[in-house]
Amino acid sequence: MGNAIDILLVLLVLTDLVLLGSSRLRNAIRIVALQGLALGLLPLLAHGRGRLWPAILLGAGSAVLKGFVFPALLRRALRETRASREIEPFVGYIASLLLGVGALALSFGFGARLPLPWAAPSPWMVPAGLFSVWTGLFLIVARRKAITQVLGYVVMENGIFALGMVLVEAMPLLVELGVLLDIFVAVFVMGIIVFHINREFDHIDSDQLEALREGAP
Amino acid sequence: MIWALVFLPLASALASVLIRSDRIRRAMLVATAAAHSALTGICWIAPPAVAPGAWVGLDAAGRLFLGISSLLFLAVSVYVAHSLGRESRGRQTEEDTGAVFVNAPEAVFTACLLMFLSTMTLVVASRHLGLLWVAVEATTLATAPLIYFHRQPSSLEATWKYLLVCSVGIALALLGNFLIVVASASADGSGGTLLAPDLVARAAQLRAPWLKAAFVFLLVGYGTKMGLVPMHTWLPDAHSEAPSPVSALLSGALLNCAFLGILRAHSICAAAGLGDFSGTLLAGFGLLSMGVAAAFLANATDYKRMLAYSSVEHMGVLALGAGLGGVALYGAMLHAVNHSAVKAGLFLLAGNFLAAYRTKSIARVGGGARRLPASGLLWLLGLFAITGAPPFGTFASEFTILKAAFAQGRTAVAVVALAALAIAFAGMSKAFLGMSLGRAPEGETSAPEREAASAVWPALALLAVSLVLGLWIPHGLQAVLVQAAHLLGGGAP
Amino acid sequence: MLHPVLAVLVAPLLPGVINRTKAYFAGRQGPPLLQAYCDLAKLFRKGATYSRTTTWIFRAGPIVNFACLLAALAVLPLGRVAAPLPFAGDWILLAYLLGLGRFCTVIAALDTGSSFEGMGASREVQFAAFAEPALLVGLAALARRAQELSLTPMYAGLSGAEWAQAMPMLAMVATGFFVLYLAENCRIPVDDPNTHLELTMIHEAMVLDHGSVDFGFVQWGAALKLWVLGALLVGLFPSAPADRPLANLAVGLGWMLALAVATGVAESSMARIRLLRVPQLLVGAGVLCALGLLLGFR
Amino acid sequence: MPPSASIPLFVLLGALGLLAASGVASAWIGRWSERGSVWLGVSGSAGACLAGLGAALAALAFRAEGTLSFPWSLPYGAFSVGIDPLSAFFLIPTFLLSGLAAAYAVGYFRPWNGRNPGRFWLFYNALVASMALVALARNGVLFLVAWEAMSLVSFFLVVHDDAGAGVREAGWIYLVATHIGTAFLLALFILLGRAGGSQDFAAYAVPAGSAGGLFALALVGFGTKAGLVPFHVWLPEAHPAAPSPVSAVMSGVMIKTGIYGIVRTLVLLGAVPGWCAWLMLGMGAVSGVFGVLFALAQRDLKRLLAYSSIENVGLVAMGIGLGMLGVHHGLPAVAALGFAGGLLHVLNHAVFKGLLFLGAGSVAHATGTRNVERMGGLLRRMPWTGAAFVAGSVAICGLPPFNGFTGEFLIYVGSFKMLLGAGSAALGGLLALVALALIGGLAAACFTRAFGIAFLGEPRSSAAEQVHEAPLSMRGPMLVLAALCLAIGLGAGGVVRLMEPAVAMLVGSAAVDAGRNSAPWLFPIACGAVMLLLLALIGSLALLRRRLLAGRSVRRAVTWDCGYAAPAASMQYTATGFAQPLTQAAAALLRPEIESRPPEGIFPAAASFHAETPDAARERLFDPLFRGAAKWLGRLRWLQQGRVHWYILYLVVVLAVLLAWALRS
Repeated sequence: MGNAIDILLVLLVLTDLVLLGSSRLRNAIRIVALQGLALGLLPLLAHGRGRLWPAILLGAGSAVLKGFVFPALLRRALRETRASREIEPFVGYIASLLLGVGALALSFGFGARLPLPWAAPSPWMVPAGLFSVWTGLFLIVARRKAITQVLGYVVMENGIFALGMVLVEAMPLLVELGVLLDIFVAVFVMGIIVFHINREFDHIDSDQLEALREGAP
Repeated sequence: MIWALVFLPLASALASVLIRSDRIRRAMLVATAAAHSALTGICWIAPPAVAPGAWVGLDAAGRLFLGISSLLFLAVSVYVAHSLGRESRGRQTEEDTGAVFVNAPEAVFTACLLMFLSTMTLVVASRHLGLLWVAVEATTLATAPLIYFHRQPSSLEATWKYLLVCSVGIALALLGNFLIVVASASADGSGGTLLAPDLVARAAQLRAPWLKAAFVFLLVGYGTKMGLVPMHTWLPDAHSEAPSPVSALLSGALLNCAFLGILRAHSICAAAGLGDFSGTLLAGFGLLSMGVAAAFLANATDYKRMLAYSSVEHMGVLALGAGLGGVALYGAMLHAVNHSAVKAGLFLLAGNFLAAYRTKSIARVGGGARRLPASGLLWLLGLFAITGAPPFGTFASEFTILKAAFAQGRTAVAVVALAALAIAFAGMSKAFLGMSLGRAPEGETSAPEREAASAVWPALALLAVSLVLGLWIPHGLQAVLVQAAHLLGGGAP
Repeated sequence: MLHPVLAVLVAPLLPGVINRTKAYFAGRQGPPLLQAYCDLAKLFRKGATYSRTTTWIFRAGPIVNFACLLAALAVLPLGRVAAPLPFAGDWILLAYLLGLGRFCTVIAALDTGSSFEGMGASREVQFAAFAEPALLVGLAALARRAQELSLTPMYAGLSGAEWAQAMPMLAMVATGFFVLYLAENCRIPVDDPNTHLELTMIHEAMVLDHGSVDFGFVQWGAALKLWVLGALLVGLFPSAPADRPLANLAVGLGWMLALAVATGVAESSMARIRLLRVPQLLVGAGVLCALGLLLGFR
Repeated sequence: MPPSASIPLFVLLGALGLLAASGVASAWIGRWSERGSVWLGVSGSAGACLAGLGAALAALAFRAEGTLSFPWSLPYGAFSVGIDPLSAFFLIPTFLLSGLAAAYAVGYFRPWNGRNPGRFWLFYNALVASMALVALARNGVLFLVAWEAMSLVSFFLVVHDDAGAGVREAGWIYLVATHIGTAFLLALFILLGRAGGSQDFAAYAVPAGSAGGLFALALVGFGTKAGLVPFHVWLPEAHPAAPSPVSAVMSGVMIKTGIYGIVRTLVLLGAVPGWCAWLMLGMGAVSGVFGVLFALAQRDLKRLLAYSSIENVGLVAMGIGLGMLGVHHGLPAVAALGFAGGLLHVLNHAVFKGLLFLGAGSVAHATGTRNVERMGGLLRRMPWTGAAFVAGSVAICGLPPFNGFTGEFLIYVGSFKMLLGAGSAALGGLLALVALALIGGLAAACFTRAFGIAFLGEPRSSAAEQVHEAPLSMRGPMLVLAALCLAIGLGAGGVVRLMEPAVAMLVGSAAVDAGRNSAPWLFPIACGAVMLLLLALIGSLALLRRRLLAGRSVRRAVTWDCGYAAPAASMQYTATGFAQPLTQAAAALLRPEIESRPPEGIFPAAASFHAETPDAARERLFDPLFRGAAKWLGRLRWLQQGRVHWYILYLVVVLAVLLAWALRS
């Protein structure tokens, strides 16, 4: 089933690229949801050997969270805002895409530099994961809205999740679930804060949050 | 035993949401803290046995940091029980920004406080790096609402930055954990582990490049939480916006927890013969943090931010000590104790100043020693305690670290560190003297105020701890310090 | 023991000699040689008037100053005439005794609260600050030359032969000492003892308020100071063989009177320099002495 | 350890305990009973000082040497205390002056109107105890703890009256200076202990060739405390700000702990290179001249005294430098003379500077000002204080027959013996000689001015008219000190004999004997005899004068002011005017800031003249330095510019850089 995994990973990479290029928040949320659903399948495909149930549990959990719960949360926060639905980037979409391609190349390079000591389910695994982490970070840094930064965090998390799939069996289920729970709570709290921000500031441009800084001495 | 330590606060956290009466809830908070300290004390006297494969267990380092956190929490809870009473119920105005706000419900506040304690306990007790990660992230989530207790824009901003920066950082740490698994797995990809003791035991077989990468991720990740420059950016905002007792806990306990995470990784590297690599990184970040923090301390304008930067500086001292290794590691352990006590005490005093003067601006506070006789005097003593002047404990620990630096022939390192400490002293002393000496600025009264015992005694006790440690280190503590230092690959004088 | 007594008795003669010389050059007859003695005798018989401002400091000033000069005689040789109490480093004590005398004169002047005496005091301490190093460096030069730490052997070593060997050095020191002699005793070109113009007044200004017995001690002290500093200077000049004390005493006395005449000549042939230039003069003296010392190195 | 050493040591430790206990008790009682608190504090510190003084004298007389060591749980720490002639000698002025100042403080602070006296006594007794502990410590950590404790408690005493902003500034400068100094000492002790491993003095070893560097560290660290130029900046700020008894102790004793440190370092280091000696001598000469010149320009009486402390520390340093030169060039007599002179001057300065600060305190207490221009005519209103002050002034000018002369005499003789020698060393002698002479003359100018303007003439302000003589508790200590000035001056021979073992520790007993035999380096009996003669002459002349005036008319009148009918107080010479010729001559160094409105027109309106002389080192070295540093460091503040995007970017960049660095190969 290697090629199935490959397909998923390609999907992951493609969604990342689309995210880099997309200008509408709603699309972005939809794409992240899709990504989450796709990754939900990964545990099943990645590791059949013996530990099926945990894999299923994990995949299902993450799929539900990232595919349905998070998007719902973010949409709610978005519905509250009277601000524009634009993503409002610091770095333009074209530039973002180009940078994205460069980053993809780099992540392949990195994968080559640190070859997995054993045969990974797919050669794409490490590069795709890294690329998605990079994408997440990029979205956080280069996009203006707080809500986009939450999206970026989720994407980054997806990347790490994908990398984690290389070694499901080494990570005890309990820990994985703990991780999942943490991420859930994190995104949940972030959602709440975005909600509050938007109520306090009547906009969710987190670049307006600059009251706390070191002025001139 | 350990689970009791974890779940006791959790249970009372749930209870505090249900309890209606504030008085009872506050009493329960203090009681829980006391019980937690008592259990901790038992763990110190009779360390619970640890099964080889267990995920949780208290080694010397764990006991040390557990002791610090528990003691701090006890002091803070007493203070909180008082300061919550001091908080006004309805809408209030922040004098500096002029923002109008209300407080978060006290029940939520107390619950988060207790959850914070429980998660901290889990951090120091976990031997499994994955569990450690979960716990650390959990502390972030538990503390975020605490920072947003005063529901005003600036606090919200601080909370958002704290949450985002720390979550991203800690996510990187998770990646680091995965890399460790890869480093430890056998050729067919099986048998990877995250149990710190096993990793140390099998250090020889670990794959060096993966381990290096892992350490980098863990350092950046937990370093964000610990407040190493340049990942410290969330720290001054959070500390200045959070209620003072929360700042005390953040500086005194939370940063240490993150430091413990880094130390675990460092000890694995050291065991794997990468001690130079990780040590150099740690020492470098330590010096950088000390230097940059000193630069910010040199012209501080807001006294809570000043204390926050001072925390950054002292985290730098800890990292430097850990990085130098050997005896310096012992010094770092001792310094962790001293810094936590003093810094927490100072934040509590800052709370008293804030309550009296209703401003965080250094320039607008004066004559503290007249208006708040106890707090003002303690504030001055705290200055000397935090800047490493004998006879306070910080002197002993900093002396140990510097001596180690000189002894290893790293004179340049020692000189830079000394310079940073001197700059920091010059800056902080100017602020502290201006605040506590002289007369209040016009518009403020200098008339002495009656200070509540519960507002002063916790700080007094914490400063007293640091003073005692400067004159005499109890045998039990000494033993734990030495064990911890050896455990983490260091030595003791 | 003879020399101190002689000094105390003969000292008042010196101003007389100086004045006579000046009178001679001015073509006047001038006061009698022993005028100073008559003044003293008169002053010691007068009643006193004191300012209400003054305290015991004012009264103590003149006698302490006088006592200091007397005590200085205990360590002061005259040429090869030994001092009664010589010891290693005695000239430090000599210099500081003069300093104590000056100190008391100055505060006695300030005690009156008069602006004129304040002015004199200010100038006195200023010039002293410049004069002291010059004096000590000069003595150091002699000490190094003679390899001695006490005045008596220091001067005893100086003879005609010595001059033959170390002419330049001794000449420089002698010149320096002569300047100091004039300055310390407030003679022209530093100060004019005959006028009370505030432009000139230094020593005379400080004692404006003193009268009767006190002024007697002041005058006598001034004469004695002439003697003490003169002795430091004339000790440099050749004198009789060491084993003939009386002859040495006579020679010393002769040099001393000659010095007085020379002073008179200098006073009548020179004009007083501007006060602002005085420090330069004193520094010049110091430099001469230092050069003398450095000549000793090589 | 022989009982001759253990008994004094235990007595001293007991004294320390008594000081601590009485201080705490006084602070505790003070919350209820002012009288009880004062009584506890003063009796505790006076008693301890008495006991300590006795023990120190005994230890010095019997050449007691020995060390006690108790384990201490601090890393590298051990509670090792020891006594030897050097420590004993430095303990003598410490206890002597501290005890008298404590007695003085009782009257000085009355009335306390409401403040808790215990706070003062706690810190004061702690200061005395820590100073003594500094002299006793035989372990690096213990020394540093005592040292810094001394600085901290003295800081609390400096800001005891913190109402004025000036006091806060002074306190801050003092804190920073002393802290930076301590940083150097930290390095010094760590490096000394590096070879040996332990921080006990006994285990210290000097790595080959590093003696010079270590001495330089000590010179900066201890020189800051001692007030050697240019590390003196804190001194003229802190000493005037402190209450007068504290100023007396700080100026008289505390800055001497810096000298003790330097001397102790010499003992620990053994031989030091020649340039160290030259450096010491040079710094001493510079400090001496610098100090006295600035003292001459001050109008604030206590600030003046503070600068004169810098001058006197310079004299001490010159003595020590001379001694070091002597050791280096193998001139035992010079070495012995230099060190003996320096140490003797330490004792002397403690006595007369303490006296002068106490006197200044009484004056400030009575007139309510420290500005000499507003004093005048005090001698008639405060005869005892005035008499004590004039004694102190004569002593500090180094004039016989008071004690100031004795120390300078030894240094003079030392420099002359060196001058008699050949080669470059002789130049050192010349330098010392010229500096000493210059300082002597300027000091005379400075203190005739201080005493004359403040105590003589007519009152220059209404405040100076209705002043009262200080109470007995303040007069007593001053008179005792004045008597000591005279006693030490006349009995210097005995004092030097007593000091010999301390000197021997620095130059070796052989050198001491050599010195004593070669020249009468031991203070000459004849010198004392001449001084006695002087006193006798003064006495008899006074009698003669009285006899002559007996039966004659003695009238009182106004000062004859060259014919002014009604001389007014404002016509008197001012302090500024008195010093003007000299300050003018040194204007290049002093840089006085003058603002004057000269009288104009035929009927001039009110004219004014105002001159300030700020400290040169502070104005031209440290202030620019600190300002520049603050500005430069402020540049880093953009790091914290408030955008969370940047903050995350920092993370990413750091991560990338570190990964690249980690995986390079």
